[in-house]
Amino acid sequence: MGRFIYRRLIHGLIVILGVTVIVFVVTRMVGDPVQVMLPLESTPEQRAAFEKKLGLDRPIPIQFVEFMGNMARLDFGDSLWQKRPAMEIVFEKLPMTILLTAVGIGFACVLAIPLGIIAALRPGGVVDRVTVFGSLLGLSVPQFWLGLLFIVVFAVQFKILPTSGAGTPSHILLPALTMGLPTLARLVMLVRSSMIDELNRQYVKTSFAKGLPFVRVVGLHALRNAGLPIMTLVGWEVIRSLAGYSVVVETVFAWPGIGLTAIQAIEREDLILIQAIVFTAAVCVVVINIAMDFIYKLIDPRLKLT
Amino acid sequence: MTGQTLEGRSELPLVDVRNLSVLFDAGRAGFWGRKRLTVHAVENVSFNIRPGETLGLVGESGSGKSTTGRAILGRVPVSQGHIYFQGKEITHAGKNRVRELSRDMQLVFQDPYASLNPRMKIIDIVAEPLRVHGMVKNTKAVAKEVARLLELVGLPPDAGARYPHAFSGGQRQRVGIARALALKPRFIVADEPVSALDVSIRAQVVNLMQDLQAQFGLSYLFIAHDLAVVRHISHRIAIMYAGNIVELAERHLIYDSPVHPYTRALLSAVPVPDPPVQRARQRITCPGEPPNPLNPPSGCRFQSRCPYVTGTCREKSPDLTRRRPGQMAACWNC
Amino acid sequence: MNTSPKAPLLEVRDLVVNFYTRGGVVQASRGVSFQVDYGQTLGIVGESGSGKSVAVQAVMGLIFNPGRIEGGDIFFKGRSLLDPAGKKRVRQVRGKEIAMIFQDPMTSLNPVFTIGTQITEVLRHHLGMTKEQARKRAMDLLDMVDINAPEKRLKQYPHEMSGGMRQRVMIAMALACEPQLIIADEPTTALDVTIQAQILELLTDLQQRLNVSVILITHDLGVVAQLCHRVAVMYAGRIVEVGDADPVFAAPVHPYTRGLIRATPRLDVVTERMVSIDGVPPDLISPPRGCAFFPRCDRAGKACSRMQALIALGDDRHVSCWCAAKEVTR
Amino acid sequence: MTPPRTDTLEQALAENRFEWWDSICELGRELKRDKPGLIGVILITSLVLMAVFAPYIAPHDPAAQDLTARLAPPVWYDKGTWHHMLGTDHLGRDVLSRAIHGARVSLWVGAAVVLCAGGFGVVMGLMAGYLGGRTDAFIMRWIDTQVAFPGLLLALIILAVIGPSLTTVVVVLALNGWMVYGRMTRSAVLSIRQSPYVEAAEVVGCRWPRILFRHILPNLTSPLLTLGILEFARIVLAEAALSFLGLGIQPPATSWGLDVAMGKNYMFMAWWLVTIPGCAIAVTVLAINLVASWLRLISDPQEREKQFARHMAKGMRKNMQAEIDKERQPETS
Amino acid sequence: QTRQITIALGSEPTTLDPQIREDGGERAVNDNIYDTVLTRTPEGDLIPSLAAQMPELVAPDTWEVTLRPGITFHNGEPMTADAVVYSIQRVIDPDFNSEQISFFSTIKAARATGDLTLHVITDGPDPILPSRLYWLKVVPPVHSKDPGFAENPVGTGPYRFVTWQRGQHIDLVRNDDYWGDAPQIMAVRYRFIEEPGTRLAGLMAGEFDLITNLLPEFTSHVPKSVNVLGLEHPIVILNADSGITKDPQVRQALNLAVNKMALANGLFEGYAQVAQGQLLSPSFFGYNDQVTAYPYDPDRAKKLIEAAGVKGQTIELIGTSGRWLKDRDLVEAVAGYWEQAGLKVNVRIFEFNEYLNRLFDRKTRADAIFVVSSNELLDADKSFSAYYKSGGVGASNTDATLASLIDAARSETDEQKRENLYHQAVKRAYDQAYFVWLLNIEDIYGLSQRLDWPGRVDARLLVQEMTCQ
Ligand SMILES: Nc1ncnc2c1ncn2[C@@H]1O[C@H](COP(=O)(O)OP(=O)(O)OP(=O)(O)O)[C@@H](O)[C@H]1O
Ligand SMILES: Nc1ncnc2c1ncn2[C@@H]1O[C@H](COP(=O)(O)OP(=O)(O)OP(=O)(O)O)[C@@H](O)[C@H]1O
Ligand SMILES: [Mg+2]
Ligand SMILES: [Mg+2]
Repeated sequence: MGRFIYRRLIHGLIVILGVTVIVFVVTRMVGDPVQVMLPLESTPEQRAAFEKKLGLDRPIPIQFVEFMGNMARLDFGDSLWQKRPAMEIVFEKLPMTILLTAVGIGFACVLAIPLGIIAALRPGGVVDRVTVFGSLLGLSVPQFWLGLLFIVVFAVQFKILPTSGAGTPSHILLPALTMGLPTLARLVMLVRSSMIDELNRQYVKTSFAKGLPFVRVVGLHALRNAGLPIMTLVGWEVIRSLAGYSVVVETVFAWPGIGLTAIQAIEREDLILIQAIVFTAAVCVVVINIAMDFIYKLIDPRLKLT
Repeated sequence: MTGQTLEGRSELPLVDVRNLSVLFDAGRAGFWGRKRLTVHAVENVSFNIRPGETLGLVGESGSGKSTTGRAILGRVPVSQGHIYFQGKEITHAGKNRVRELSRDMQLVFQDPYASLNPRMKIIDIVAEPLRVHGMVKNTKAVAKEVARLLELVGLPPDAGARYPHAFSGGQRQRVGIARALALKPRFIVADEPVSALDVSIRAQVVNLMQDLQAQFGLSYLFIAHDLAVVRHISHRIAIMYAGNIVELAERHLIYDSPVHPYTRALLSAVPVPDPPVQRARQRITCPGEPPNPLNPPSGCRFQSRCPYVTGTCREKSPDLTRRRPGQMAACWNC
Repeated sequence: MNTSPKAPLLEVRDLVVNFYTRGGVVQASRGVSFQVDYGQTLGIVGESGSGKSVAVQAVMGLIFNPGRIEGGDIFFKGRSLLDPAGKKRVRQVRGKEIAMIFQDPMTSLNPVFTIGTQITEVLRHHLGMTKEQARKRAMDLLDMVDINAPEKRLKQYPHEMSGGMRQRVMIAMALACEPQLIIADEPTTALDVTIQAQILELLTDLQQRLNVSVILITHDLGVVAQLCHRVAVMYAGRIVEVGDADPVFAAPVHPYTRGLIRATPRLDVVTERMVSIDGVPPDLISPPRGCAFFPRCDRAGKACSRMQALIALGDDRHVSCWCAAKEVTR
Repeated sequence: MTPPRTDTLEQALAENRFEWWDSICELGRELKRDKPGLIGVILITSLVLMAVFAPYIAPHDPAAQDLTARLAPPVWYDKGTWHHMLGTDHLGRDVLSRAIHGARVSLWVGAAVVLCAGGFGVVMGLMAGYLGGRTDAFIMRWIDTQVAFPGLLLALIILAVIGPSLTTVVVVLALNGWMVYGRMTRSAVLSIRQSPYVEAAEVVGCRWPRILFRHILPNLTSPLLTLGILEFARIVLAEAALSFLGLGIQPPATSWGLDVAMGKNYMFMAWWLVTIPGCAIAVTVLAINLVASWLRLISDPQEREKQFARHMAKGMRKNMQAEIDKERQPETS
Repeated sequence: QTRQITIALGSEPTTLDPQIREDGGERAVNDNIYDTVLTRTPEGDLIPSLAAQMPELVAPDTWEVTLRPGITFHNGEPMTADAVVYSIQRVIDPDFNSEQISFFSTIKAARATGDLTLHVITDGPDPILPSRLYWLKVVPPVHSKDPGFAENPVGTGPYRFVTWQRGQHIDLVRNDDYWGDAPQIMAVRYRFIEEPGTRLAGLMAGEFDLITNLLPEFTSHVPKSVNVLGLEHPIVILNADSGITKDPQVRQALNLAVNKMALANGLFEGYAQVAQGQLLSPSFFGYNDQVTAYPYDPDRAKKLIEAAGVKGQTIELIGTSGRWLKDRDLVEAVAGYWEQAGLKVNVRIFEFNEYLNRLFDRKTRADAIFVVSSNELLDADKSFSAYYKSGGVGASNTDATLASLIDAARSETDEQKRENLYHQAVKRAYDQAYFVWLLNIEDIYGLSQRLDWPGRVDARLLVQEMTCQ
């Protein structure tokens, strides 16, 4: 147990370190942030001064050492674009993405589990085939397109939901729906297939032979066993969206989350903000991964965390 | 050939195993994972097999039978002890040596379904050893040789053109035997070759193996988990318990006058298919279960289940000692 | 067929079960009939795939998707379990009046629930016990199947126990509601010989103490010999011989029964060579017409390839063989 | 059921020489039973053909602008013409031709990424699984670490830095996606390695390349194929998303994602600009997914049985029953 | 109704300090909170705002500004000469590092000479100081020292700041104590939507009342639209020092070859004017109405090309994509026309960063670089010193005459003379055809049905000029 925690933490640190090194290298390879940050007509002297201010004129190794030191203190410096601490921006945007993720994936889970179970009860039946086809369709529709479609239909045509932005609960509906739909599709497929697997297991027969009611056998015995892959996928989905996959949805709906900020930072070559975002994303991924392992342990007593 | 006693033959043993121990690393335990776990799969096992002889190796699941067989074939690292084949030590044979040895030693598997590659035709399965050892020149020779082998194990020649799924368990086991025979080995480890087969066809395989032994003078290490099956094929029988051989004797001695309490328990545990006889039988049940191989008790491994256990048993582990001609047992009290 | 005035505990009549698979329709049960009286132990033996499990699973209402019960009837205490009202009855009966023990104790227990939960849920569901009552009773049950330290065991998960222990737990679970019939589907096949002996001993003991009826399915004639009053031999989805254990073992009539007895190695008799039944069991997708054993039978006559017979030999013994019929009538 | 008996093995072999043809026919028959799978296969085939022969099929040069005929609607509108069947975009380029040429990019990126990532992943997985020990530990740590990377963000940064192009998109997507193959191959190798038939090959004296390529790889093909196809679908979507964000394919090359991105500004007056490439993506991915799920079905015996049972239960049951009844006739007589 | 409107902006301000950044989002908001010393009429003429009258030149390098009395900031601070002086010193302080410094680069110091009068001292004569003062937002001297100033702006303008929900919106309400005419609209909310499509969707859905950068195609789809000639001029810089473009004949041919009218009407649906052979709009200071666009004359272009002996040769045209409205389309269209004139065009579209490297590369100039110049000062000086004057960041010529004209104009305080100099410069560049002048793009705004606004040439979104039903 202790060994497990310790190894996971070490691995997490390696991941974060690896990510930051890559980001450092990559962002230093960016042509020249100075050029983009200053207006077209600015003079070479202005550029030089600006470069000096950012510390970009020093040798790379020194920049790196300083960078790592700052990182340990969660201090990435001021965003070039926003002129305020990059971490401040991240902490401002991250909750929005978490909110979007939570609502989107929560909605997917709430729908997927019953749908998947119902489909699994009669594999090959009408309900099953409709569900499977629906899921495949959900998996096939590009998110950005779906988002645009939703905007056109719900916001422009029917004017029942706002087109974009955040603020009220109604704002989150469309982005969350767009975000959750592929997740829903994947989850339904997974719940279905793992439930089919579990329902074919011997212990299900035992439970029926014990005379337990159907609902208990399916909803408790089988579902609990199917829980592990389901949890894995849910964890993955959360990780994915925190690791940048929310970009598309956030861009389409102008949702002020970390993904949108990331793409804006990339466009503006705000390397400080990029570093902060990627670092935070890596930490989130690591934390969620570790949390998932503990949840597994709760679900499946067979797993020994070593 | 069967039933004939080999006791007293002065021939050099074909396989000689001396004080063999095999330990496996089984991960770590403890909060910080400081404790390394070791499976004591086989400990201090000695026996030999003479040319043309079958040694039956019987024991419960996890007692180390397969590990012993695999150690001889050089497939698991030996922790202690020595293995000799035809008088030469092969304990720590290198990869190439093992490959060379595979011409003389072969393995027949327990599971007739999993031991044949589902994507290969029977002809390719059976011809594989010939090909990898470069013993056939062209496809024609392959077909000829495979046809011969198939006939040997009692399969129709056209079987070679088919895939394993077209065969029943017994037939597959024959294919497995044909593959083992392809290189004309002198020694075959048969790891529970009939355990997965139905009673009604078990005999087919056992009889086939016996016939082949007579025909080619093969030696077998025949592994099984109950005493009823090995009776027919073995000349001598070794009983394993938790990694140790507890009794090793000529066949009739094992059945007629078993010495070790475990052997006796094993014998009485096999029910006789005759209701009046079975009901009347004096049954010795030994309570409890085999010890944890991760952490076997000191002293005799059978102590926790033995009805005759004494203080000595708990302290020292008994050695295999000679009880009467052709019979050895490891027990302090009998 | 049923001649006793009082209805037997369980009666299966001409049960037909088919599995619709890609390769074709597997006729797993092709008219199986047997009955079990109160307090009686019936052994069902036969090769793998002969339809033993299917027959008893039909009794428990456990034939699922590709399979269908397509003929025959099952009566428990004289009442059908297959008629329209039977479905409900099956649900009430199973686990309570009929309990089942499965072959593989490794997979038959739900790996993510404790032993305690799995035993008590039966008690709570069928007998409406409270949590505490159920726990007490579960401890008694574990005690009954010779598991020591039951309190500790209740908190364990299946993977923390050995195979023998798990099978004992399965037995305890089966006994929970004091059923009148226990169906044990190869309860010892997956276990080691010495453990098998322990479990058989336990079953014998419990059967006598509680006077329950037992259906014991096995490959091993020895096990039947030890435990059963009656024995039914199945082959290719049919019962080929049924009768009291002693006479069947002493004088098997059907060639298959005879072959099976001879093929079973015995420790008490020295035989030179092992005996087998030549050939392989038929494919249940297209079983041969008439007697299914006929291709492997050394005494097959013309009649065998045409039709099947079920002949009463007295003493509640039946055999389905033309040759046997000839012998008997002679 | 039983193939014709022949006297010698050689004869039998000769007779079975064309069995691959039989298995293809068998596959075809399976496909006929599975309508969605059939539709998927047909769609994919036509998409591939379309991509290959795009220059011959497309009525116009996809890059040819005509500023005088901008935003023309599809033919079914009043103002639509047959000349531009599906209308034109904001630069007066033919939407249909662009969609046809877009298939090239999408399928090419998908195939290239799957091949690169799959090739690399499988090699790594094979090495990890077969060599074990330190190699295994190293590769697995590597995979674990890379899996925990915020992949898309890194990809975006790299793309923004190197500058997006067809090659960089392929490289970045492949770098981001090889781990799945690695993991799967490794676990499959580990489990197949444990299987008795591999042990049998070892006992018989096979060297490891032979074991790897004759015994392990053939048994990996069907799961790898399924995975590859699923990944293909994912990659097509990913490329579209990257192009949509402006970090994928760059004009004047065309890509469906890019077209959606370009068209989204005109979404309200020329819905076809986003809808047609969007649908093209959806249909392609759907078709791939249908094929993948069909493949998964036929490579999973259990699932296959279930499917069949349903089929039987529908219509053929009656026939079967009749047959069984017929058979039982003599008994009762 | 509540007379409250929502304006969708393309980007969110990064700060609301009006003197640090040079970005459109910030300006759009702060233009309504702050007043500048001078302002412009919607047509672009400079008029006093906080100043009581136009500044007067009291010495060659000193301008005197007189302020309106009685104006206070929203927080009650008085708006006096000290506040203006403070604001000037603040923005030109090198440590403050304002991005707007280029607007004020000539100001050396400022000094209050009375309660409401001050002197602005420039670095040599600066004729365009009034235009510069048009950019000077006056900040409250006390409150602006508050660390929270950037998030809580206080000005003298018609609207006062209410809240800023980062990432979501900024709210302003009407300043009832405003010194000028009371605005009609009570409150404004700014939303930030990067995607033009999404912005448009919001307008169509009725969520927004005003959106910027409406695509020309959509003018007929939105409830209302407003278009004014804007500040942006797409041009192609031709290399006058080397390559085939060294020959003035060729450069002229390249101008003649392009059908600017077609570009304006086709690509921009008429929402652009043909640039009249200069980098200026008619409203800019220095505009020479004697110079008109090179006509579209492909035949003459072809002949000139042939005459110069460069027919069939390759010309490199560099552009970027996605930075300016229809930038790529313009480049490709131009390339098409040039090909018709008998040249091979090697179009190279670079990602913006790389593009900038090429644009600023002083050593090896490409044959032709597409660029869009934007002139917020509405004065020839800015564009000319960057693109016309030899040595300017984007200049591709070494024409000393032209450079001296521009330099002379720079320090000429006499308006008439200065204008004259610019007219000469325009003419010279036109004759030499240093550029291919393409268009002058119009700004298009989408408006909701209830909003009325005539638009402004300087692209400022002044809510006080809007009315709402
Ligand atoms: N590769 C291995 N790594 C770790 N432990 C192993 C390994 N192989 C075998 N063991 C352990 O060694 C012990 C003996 O195993 P072995 O397979 O020899 O038993 P067996 O007598 O053949 O049993 P069975 O009848 O089940 O085949 C078991 O406890 C097993 O868990
Ligand atoms: N779910 C199923 N799908 C398809 N066929 C099945 C299914 N269950 C059983 N069968 C078929 O029914 C036949 C009888 O099976 P059954 O399990 O009753 O045999 P058994 O006598 O219990 O064998 P064993 O001794 O191996 O348990 C077999 O041929 C089997 O293939
Ligand atoms: Mg073994
Ligand atoms: Mg069974």
